[in-house]
Amino acid sequence: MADFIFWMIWVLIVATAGLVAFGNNLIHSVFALMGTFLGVAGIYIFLNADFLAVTQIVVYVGGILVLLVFGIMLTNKISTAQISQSSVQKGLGIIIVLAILVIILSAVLSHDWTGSIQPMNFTDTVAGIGKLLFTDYLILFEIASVLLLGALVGAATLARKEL
Amino acid sequence: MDHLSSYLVLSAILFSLGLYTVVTRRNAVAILMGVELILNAANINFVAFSKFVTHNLDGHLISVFIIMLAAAEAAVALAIVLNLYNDRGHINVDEANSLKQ
Amino acid sequence: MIKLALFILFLPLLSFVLQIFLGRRFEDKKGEWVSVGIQFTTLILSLIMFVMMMSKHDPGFSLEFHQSWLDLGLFKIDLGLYIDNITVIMLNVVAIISSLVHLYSTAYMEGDVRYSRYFGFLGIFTFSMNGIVLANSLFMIYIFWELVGLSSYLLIGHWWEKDSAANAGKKAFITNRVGDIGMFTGMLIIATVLGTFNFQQIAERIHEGVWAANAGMLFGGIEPHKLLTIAGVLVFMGAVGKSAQFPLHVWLPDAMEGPTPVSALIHAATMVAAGVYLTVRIFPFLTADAMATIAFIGGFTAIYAATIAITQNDIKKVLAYSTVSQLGYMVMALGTGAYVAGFFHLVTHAMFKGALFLASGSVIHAMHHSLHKIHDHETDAQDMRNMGGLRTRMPITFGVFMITTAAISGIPLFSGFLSKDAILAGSWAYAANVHEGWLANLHLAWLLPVFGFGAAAITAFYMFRLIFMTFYGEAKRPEIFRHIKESPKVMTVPLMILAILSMFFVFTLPSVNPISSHGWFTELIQSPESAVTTGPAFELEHFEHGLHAAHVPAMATSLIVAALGLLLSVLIYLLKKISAEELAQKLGVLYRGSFNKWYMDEFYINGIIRPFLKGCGAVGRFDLDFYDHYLINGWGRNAKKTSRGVGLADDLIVDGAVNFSGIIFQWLGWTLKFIQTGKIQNYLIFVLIGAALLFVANVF
Amino acid sequence: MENHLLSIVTFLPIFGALVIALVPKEKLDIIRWGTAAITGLQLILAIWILKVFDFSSADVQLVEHFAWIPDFNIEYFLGIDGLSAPMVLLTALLSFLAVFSSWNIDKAHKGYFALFLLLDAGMMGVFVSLDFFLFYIFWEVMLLPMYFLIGIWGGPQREYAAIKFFLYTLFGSVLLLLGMLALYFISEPHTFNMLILAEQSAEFGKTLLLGMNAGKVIFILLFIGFAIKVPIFPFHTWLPLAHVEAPTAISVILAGVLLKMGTYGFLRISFPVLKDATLWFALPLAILGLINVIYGAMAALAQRDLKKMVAYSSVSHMGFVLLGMAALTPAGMNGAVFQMFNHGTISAMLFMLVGVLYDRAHHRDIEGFGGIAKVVPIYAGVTALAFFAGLGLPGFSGFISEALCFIGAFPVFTWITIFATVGIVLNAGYFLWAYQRVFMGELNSKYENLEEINNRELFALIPLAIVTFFLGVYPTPMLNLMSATLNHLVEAVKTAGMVAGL
Repeated sequence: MADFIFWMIWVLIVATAGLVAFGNNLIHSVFALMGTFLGVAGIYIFLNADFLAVTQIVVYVGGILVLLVFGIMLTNKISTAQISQSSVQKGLGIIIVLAILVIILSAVLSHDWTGSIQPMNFTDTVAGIGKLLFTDYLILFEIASVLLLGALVGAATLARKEL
Repeated sequence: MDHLSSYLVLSAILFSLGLYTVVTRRNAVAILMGVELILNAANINFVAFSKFVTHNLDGHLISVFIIMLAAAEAAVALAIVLNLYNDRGHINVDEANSLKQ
Repeated sequence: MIKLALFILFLPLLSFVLQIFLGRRFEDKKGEWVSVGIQFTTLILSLIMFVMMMSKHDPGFSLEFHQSWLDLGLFKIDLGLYIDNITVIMLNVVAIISSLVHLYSTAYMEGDVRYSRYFGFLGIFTFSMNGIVLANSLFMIYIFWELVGLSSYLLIGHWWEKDSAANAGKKAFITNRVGDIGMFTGMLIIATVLGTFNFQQIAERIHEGVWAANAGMLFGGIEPHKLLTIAGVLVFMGAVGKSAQFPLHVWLPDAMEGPTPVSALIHAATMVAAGVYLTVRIFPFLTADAMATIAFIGGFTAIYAATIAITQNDIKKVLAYSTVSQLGYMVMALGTGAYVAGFFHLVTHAMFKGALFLASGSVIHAMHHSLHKIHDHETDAQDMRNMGGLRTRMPITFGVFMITTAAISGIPLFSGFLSKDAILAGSWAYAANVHEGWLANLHLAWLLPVFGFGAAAITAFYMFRLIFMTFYGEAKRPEIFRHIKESPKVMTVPLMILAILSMFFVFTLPSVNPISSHGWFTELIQSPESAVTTGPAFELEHFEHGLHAAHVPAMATSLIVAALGLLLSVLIYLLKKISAEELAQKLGVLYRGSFNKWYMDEFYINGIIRPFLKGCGAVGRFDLDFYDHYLINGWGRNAKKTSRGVGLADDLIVDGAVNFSGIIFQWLGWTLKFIQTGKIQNYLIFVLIGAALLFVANVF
Repeated sequence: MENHLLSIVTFLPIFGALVIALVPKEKLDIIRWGTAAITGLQLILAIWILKVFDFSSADVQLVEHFAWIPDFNIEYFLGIDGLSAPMVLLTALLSFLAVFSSWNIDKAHKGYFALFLLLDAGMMGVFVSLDFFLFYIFWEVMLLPMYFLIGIWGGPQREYAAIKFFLYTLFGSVLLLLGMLALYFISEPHTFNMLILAEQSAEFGKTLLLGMNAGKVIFILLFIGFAIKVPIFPFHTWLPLAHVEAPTAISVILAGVLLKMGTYGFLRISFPVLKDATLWFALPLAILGLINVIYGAMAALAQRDLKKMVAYSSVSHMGFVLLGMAALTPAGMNGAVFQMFNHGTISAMLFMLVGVLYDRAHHRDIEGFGGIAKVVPIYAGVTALAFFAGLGLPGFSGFISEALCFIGAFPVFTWITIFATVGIVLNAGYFLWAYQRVFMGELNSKYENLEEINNRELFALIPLAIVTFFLGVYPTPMLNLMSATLNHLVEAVKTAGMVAGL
């Protein structure tokens, strides 16, 4: 059962991501992206990353996706129900991306991962993450907070009408 | 689901699709979506390696930071997009070629 | 006694400090009387010392006081005071003349532009002169030696607005420094060989044979006796400079540019006698050869300066050359071994020459006032050709002049007779009895009495010439004469005191025999024993023996020559039996030579100073215009030329290569510019292509 | 605090330069008084250093010793002994007083005072460092500010003078660097520590370098490097020009401190480290000293520019230093270092005085004045004092040091010393002649309204006059300060000579 769900999610992610990449309608793409995000959250659960799964949903789906929707809404006329999107250099792009995909996959598959590696089942990651966050990663954490503040101020500044 | 490679393959595909989106889309918001895909692919890798290889929570933490980074990036990028739109009336990246001088 | 001496030494310095820093503020409030008061205090202290000395009445009395001054561990210099009878007498001489000059100056210098400064300088002079007198070592003497040089410079140049005064000060200082080089070198020799500067220790160590043992370390193993001669003569060089001996005498006549009281104090009575005093101090370790040299220089100076004095018309110049001549006497006396006579003459000369200068100052002062009244600023107040017949208008000055002229001319009843006679007897005895020293070896010793008696005759002649031209005859410029009047009391009282001190009995008490110098002075001052053990020393016994024999003939001769000089002077200048002009014409070359000081100044200026300055100019130009310009900057220019060559090569070859590669890249750029679209996605594609290619390249 | 006195005294001016650089350029008073305060503080510290300094010891004191670049055995090694202590005091004193001579700098004040402080730090560093590498760094640190100070704030020919100074000294520095590296590579283990190098002194005499005796080769290299700074004939021609073109305060520093670095270098490095070569080179050094004395004095007599005359007088006076130290006797050595100090104070006074006159008359031609003592009596008096101090009158410190140099040199170099005494007369000659032409005679009507010296200028001069006079009357404090070290140095060099059989 778990396997089945896993593979279902797997397929969901690939499919929705494909829609994001190849779809003609921007609105559809955004909703497909929501699917991808949720799928990834599911994958996280399979990886025992409960905290991350929740964060994924809250931040990506609740935050970033909303932002993207706003971006689309603010830059296109609402009346145009179908916001089409065209692409450029499709041919060259697909060749290069496929090439890179092949390279990565060959790297991944050429290595025998099963042999020595045993999965580790985390039970509760929240406490661990919290502890690490305030010990080993404290400086990173602080820097991140400054970065966020900077981004906040920067975004606000940039978004004003007159620069 | 107990194989690392299944996650890695998923991540690779997700990454490629994101890359393709970034390279080919004309709409800036769409490109942004591609970037998100790439970031998600990376996250999956981190968490997977955390579970299968390193056996500790470092990968999770990096993922947390990446998510945070993505949020910040999205906010700033959208601000830029809005500006671009205000300036030009569209957000088509292939027409923004002021780099060519 | 040491404490007294310290007070005597430092009180005048206090006067200097007060006058320099506060003097200006008190110039109108009788500030100068502070200095005068200080000076009289030192006089009183000096007199107390004198009384103490007289009450002890011990010829061998001496007292020394040390103070470590400079200590480098392995090398030290002590400063200190040395007091014996000579010191006490010198202190009194300095104090008497200095205090009288201070008093005299209050009137003479009244209304001067730098009145307070003047008294300050007198203070520092007295301080440094006392320092010389009290010094216990060559090094300390040298220090104060330079300081009197400084004060002399300052006072000669007191009226520096006049170029001649400024020149004279500079000349005095530099000429003295030339002598000081010799003195300093002599000191270095002594200090190197004996390791001390202290007079007593020098004599002791030479006596103990340290000199003979150590002298070989210098000049590649020089003979010790020869080195001692050299050292003695070199130290004496300092005296040559300061006491204006030939050939460094040229500064003294010029120094008359200073105010007349200064001439009296410094350039007649005290400072110029410092050279003689130095010779007195180094007397015990002079070798026979060194003494012969000293005697010869002194004798020659005595007659040489006397011949110049004959023809001078400036009243102070006459006195200046007379001073040089008398100093020559003293030096000759010391050289011939007449130690007591030399020092005796120093003291008597200080009194009568001080009086002479002050009296001439009185005359000049009167002349100035008179010229001022008739608004004549052209006439030279010091030129005797403008005077004449002054005796009726200035009786006190005239009286003093007569007494002191008699003293300097060697006329009995006056102090000069006694001391001069002793010197002449000494030179006679030297010539007759001494067989060591190069003068005796070359059979030239008789030159000394000849110089001495010749100078005595000439001295009598020119001194009376001065008197007759100034005080007798009719007034040559009646309009000036009309306003001449006697100087005020503050000027005449010092004159009278000094005139009294020029009487014979002052120095012979309790004996009052006018033709014998026997008295307190000769009892207290006695010739020291020679410390020289390295070779022939001065033969004191022979000399003392001969002195008795020479006494009477020398006295007779000296009286005769003085009378001759006086007579000639009377004939020419008083009775006008012989015309001075005709005589001058007849003597022609001799007259012109004497009048122009035997061209010594011209010789120095044209023969030494000008060529040397030219040499300096050449050095200066060589340094900047040749050496620096061609050699040093030549490096720079050559470097520039080389770099220009290198630059050319660079343009053609290196730059050519660079340009070629530039062309290639231009072409490439032109070709590749098409891929620069400005679209970020295109660039991204290129990046990805690159990344993919790198992968591929890495795998294969 | 006491352990780091030397670092503080060295780096205080650098800190000051940074502060000055941050002050807005309109705040002229803050810049000036700030510089004065910093240099004043430095002077107080220098005096404090003397207070904690043990006079009786010949060892280096107040040592600060850390590894700095351990891979090359380079150390941060500071310390002072009886040789450097007087120089530290001199540097602090002159830097402080020179600030007051800089008051009428008329452009770019901020840059001037910042560079001035940097220069100060460089000088101080040279005198306190005991690691040759560190010494070299400070030596070079000094060079650059000097170049700009002359080149920007100098007289009409300033650029030429500055570039000449720079190239000359840089040439010297290169040789110095070579010598330093040679010492480094010969020493075992490789070190720049001067004390260790001195202990290995005998090795340098035995080793061969380029087929010659290493000690002698290195001595010559260092000699030229230092000789340029002194300056020793024939490396002296930068000096008159640089002095004449530099602004007053810089001339003061140049003559007062920079010239001392050459002779200091000899005594700090060449003498103790290359003892055999020192004995070998003593005679040439004395001869060069004699040439300096006579040549400098003759050139000074020929000058019409007052400042040039004073500059050449420095050449002459430094000759006495060379003579004294070449003799390697206690009296000569102490005299030489004492003369270094005294020349510092006296020439500083002379340059300040020339500067005062130049500020008012805008020229320095000796013939162009005349009789000005009448309108500026105080100035004339102070100048007379300085001139007499310069010509070595007893009662001023210069006399004692010159006399000591002569006394020390006489037993060793008799004839050279005798010829050098002629310098005494020549010194008197040019000073008095110049004084007469400027101050005496009829008043030149052009200068009837010449302004008297002001209080600020007097403030800079009077301390120097007092020091000169005090040490002239009572030299013991200064001589005590240095005699232990210098006697030890003389002893060490002599002993080495005896061991080597020289």
